[in-house]
Amino acid sequence: MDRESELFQCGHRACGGCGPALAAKLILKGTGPNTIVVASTGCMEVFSTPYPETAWGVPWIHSLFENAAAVASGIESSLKKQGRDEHVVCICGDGATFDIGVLCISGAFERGHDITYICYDNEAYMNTGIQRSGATPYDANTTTSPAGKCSTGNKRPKKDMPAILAAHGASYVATASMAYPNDLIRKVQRAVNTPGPNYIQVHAPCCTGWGFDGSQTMKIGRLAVETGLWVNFEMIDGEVEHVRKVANRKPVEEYLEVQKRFRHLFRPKKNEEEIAKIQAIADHNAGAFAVDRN
Amino acid sequence: MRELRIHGRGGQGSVTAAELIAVAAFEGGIYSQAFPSFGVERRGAPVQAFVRFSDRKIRLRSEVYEPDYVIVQDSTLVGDVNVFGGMKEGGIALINTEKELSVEVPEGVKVIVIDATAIALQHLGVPITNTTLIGAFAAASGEIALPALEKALRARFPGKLADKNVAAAEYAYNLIKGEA
Amino acid sequence: MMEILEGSHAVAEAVKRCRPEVIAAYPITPQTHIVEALASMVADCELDADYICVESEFSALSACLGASAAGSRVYSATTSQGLALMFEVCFNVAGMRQPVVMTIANRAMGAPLNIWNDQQDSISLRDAGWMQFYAEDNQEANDLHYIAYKVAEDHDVLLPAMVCFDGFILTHTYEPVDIPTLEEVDAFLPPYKPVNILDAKNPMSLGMYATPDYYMEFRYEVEEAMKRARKVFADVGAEFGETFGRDYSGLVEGYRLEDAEIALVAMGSICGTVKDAIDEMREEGKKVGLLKIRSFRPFPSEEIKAALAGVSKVAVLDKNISLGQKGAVALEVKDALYGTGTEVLDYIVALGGRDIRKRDIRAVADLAEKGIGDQFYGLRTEVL
Amino acid sequence: MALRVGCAAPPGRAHDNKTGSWRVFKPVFKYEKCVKCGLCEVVCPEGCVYEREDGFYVADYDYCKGCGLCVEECPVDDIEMVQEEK
Repeated sequence: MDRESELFQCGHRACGGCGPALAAKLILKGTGPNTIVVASTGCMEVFSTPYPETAWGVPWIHSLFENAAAVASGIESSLKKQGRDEHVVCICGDGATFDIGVLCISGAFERGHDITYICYDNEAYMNTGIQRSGATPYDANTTTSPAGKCSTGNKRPKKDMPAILAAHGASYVATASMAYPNDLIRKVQRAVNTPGPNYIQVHAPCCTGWGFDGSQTMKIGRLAVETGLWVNFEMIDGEVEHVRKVANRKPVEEYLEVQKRFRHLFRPKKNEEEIAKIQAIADHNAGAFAVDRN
Repeated sequence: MRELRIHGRGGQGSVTAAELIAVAAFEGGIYSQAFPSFGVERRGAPVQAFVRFSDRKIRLRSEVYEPDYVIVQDSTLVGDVNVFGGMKEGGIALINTEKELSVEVPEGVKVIVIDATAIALQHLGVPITNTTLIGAFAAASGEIALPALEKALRARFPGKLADKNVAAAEYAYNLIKGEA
Repeated sequence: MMEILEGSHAVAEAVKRCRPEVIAAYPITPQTHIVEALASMVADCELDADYICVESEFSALSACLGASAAGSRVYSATTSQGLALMFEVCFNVAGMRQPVVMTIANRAMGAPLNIWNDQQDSISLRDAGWMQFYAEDNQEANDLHYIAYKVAEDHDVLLPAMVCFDGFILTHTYEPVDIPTLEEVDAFLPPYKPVNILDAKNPMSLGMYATPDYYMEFRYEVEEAMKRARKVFADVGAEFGETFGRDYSGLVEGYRLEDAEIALVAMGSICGTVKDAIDEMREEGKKVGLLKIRSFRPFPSEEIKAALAGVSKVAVLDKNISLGQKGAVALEVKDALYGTGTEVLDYIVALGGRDIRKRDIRAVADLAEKGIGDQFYGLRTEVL
Repeated sequence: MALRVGCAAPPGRAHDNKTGSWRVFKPVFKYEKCVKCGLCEVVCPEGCVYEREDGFYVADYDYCKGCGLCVEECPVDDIEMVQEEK
């Protein structure tokens, strides 16, 4: 095997069974080698680029936590002036995307740079030890939204970043999951070949942060979709299209009970009330995106 | 080195006047420097701008405290602001007013009054007096020549607007020359 | 050709002649006239650059970093709070060895909010790994841009540079400036030849993280590049002098220092007023001179020591203060003169746009003569 | 080796880091029921499962961290986790 030609190479320091590592590998299958990757500070940046052991077979740049979209703006501008045609693709975590980097993302999307911004969404700050982000789901236990005697974990639902970026006029916005590899690869291909700023949010379960065995990463990712807590869809010019349909949507319990971050909803005794609230989120998603296959 | 202080109100073009005077002086072959009293003043507030003239490179960067010349764009400032403050003996104060000045003028300062508003209205159709006053200043001070001033005005304003401003400046220039 | 124009526009003309491919900037007083002028030049096809209207200074410098990493010569300008917002990126640009050139229209830092001039903004970023050059007048502000690009892009240096000139006092002042032609600048400043760029044909990872096994060595290399920059600046400044007749080979410059007993030390536009004050004092028989610091980073300690070898008292005019200590320039001059026995007195002056006149300079020289220093000069004690 | 200016590096050196040493269990590819679907390659977060010349797949044990994703996802149960013997 000619591993030198691989775009995301062995030897990186992700946990065994890492969802984001798998997502990175699949994303690069979609972008191909004619790509410049812009990374934010985060777990993926740290596990893939300790000097001099980079895992990236494509040109890759990291500057700061919150400025990937601005750095990408400059790169795209420079390539344009030089007459070069590489795809400029940001690959950033949810903390960088939902929280600290929103200013730069909003600016880059408003200016209409020809970039693809991909968020690998593992629903918390994993690099610093599992703190809550704007992408953390309702009731998830993190180190800064801990479940306790008077808390059931994170108090707010996930921020709707796809809608925010669609509202910027992005012509292609999609959600995907590393548990559906071909769908993810296809969406990345479509995004990099769609002019202007485009956004993909990739569900990337984190076995360490969410508390499950690394062999279950794909299953957890599928369960999120099968329960309706994560919806795979595309938005073309702001209109939702191509929703991944689910036949016989599973109760959210099946997704929650296999992750330590939701264990407080089941022990010492089952919290029916809170589980019902999460079921309501899934039901709302199913209604809003017409997820159910009849 | 000679120094000029311009008193005006925000929106009256005092800074532009200073710049035009400096450009015209430079056109005439001497060193000049123009700068505003840097502020956050809005339209109507009293403002100042400064010009220096010298035969050698100007290094001094402080504001002008002891001017050889003063231009007052709006006579309502006289009284509100000490427009004659620090003026040198033999200095010239050029004041835009339609009526007689009723303030005390420091000894040794020559005051020239001109109804620049009327001249501006006549030539430009608007009461923007800065280019008229520059014409008058050119005549009163001898720091800038009329052709250099015309060149500066034409570099600043487009076509017809330049013509009007040149006409206003020339009229004022000749008016002061005739009176002198 | 000698022409008279606003300082900001003189700088914009210089930047145009340096042919940046990408400009990213955000408006802030008193810098704005520079980037407005550049935007007009791009709009009129006088300058073939991509002008990115970013949403913040933070993004301005981030975009410059990206464009520089992709192989373009880049430009930005800012001041004060805008520079502070860039703080994090400044360290990043330097550590990634991108030769970004940025104009700083020096302005005070809030609070209290103040749009006027002092040099607290750039001084506060002295540790970031950027070279910092300070201009006395708009001629120097113009010339330092050509020199800054050439020094920054030298492969012995590869560090970003700030060209600092005093907000309002220079940015908004019309005065004559001799601006070289585009052809002359082309001959002096060759196109940017980057190393380690983002290129799909030759992939490279930039901005990796360094563990404790490597981090110190990378910092050491930045420091070594700074040291080499001293000579590169002197060489480039001398070459500029041979080409254009204005010599910038000195990281410092003396004025009537030869037999001076008291030396004033200053940076930026205040130097002009100091020179006029010195001429007056000289006529009265006072042996006073000026040492102007042109390059604050790299700091020319050896040159300062040599230039001030004969004086008995040094009075530093600091348009900044390292709160809890003294003025930054005085501290560093003291370090340069350590062991020589020369007395260094510090005067915090002209903060937040407080005007400084010849008589103030003379008063400072008098205080220095009496050995009274290390104080704010010109405080309005009646409001305290 | 001299440091690269600005902490930059070309690809390839990640291979210096043999992550196979992290492993406690290892996947053994049995080739009894294998249909050569390649899913084991697709789902490997390490990118260390590859196709042999005969079309069957195998893990590069220099890098395989033993996460077991390939075992879980194999549609024909033809990969087995066994305790590592070191």
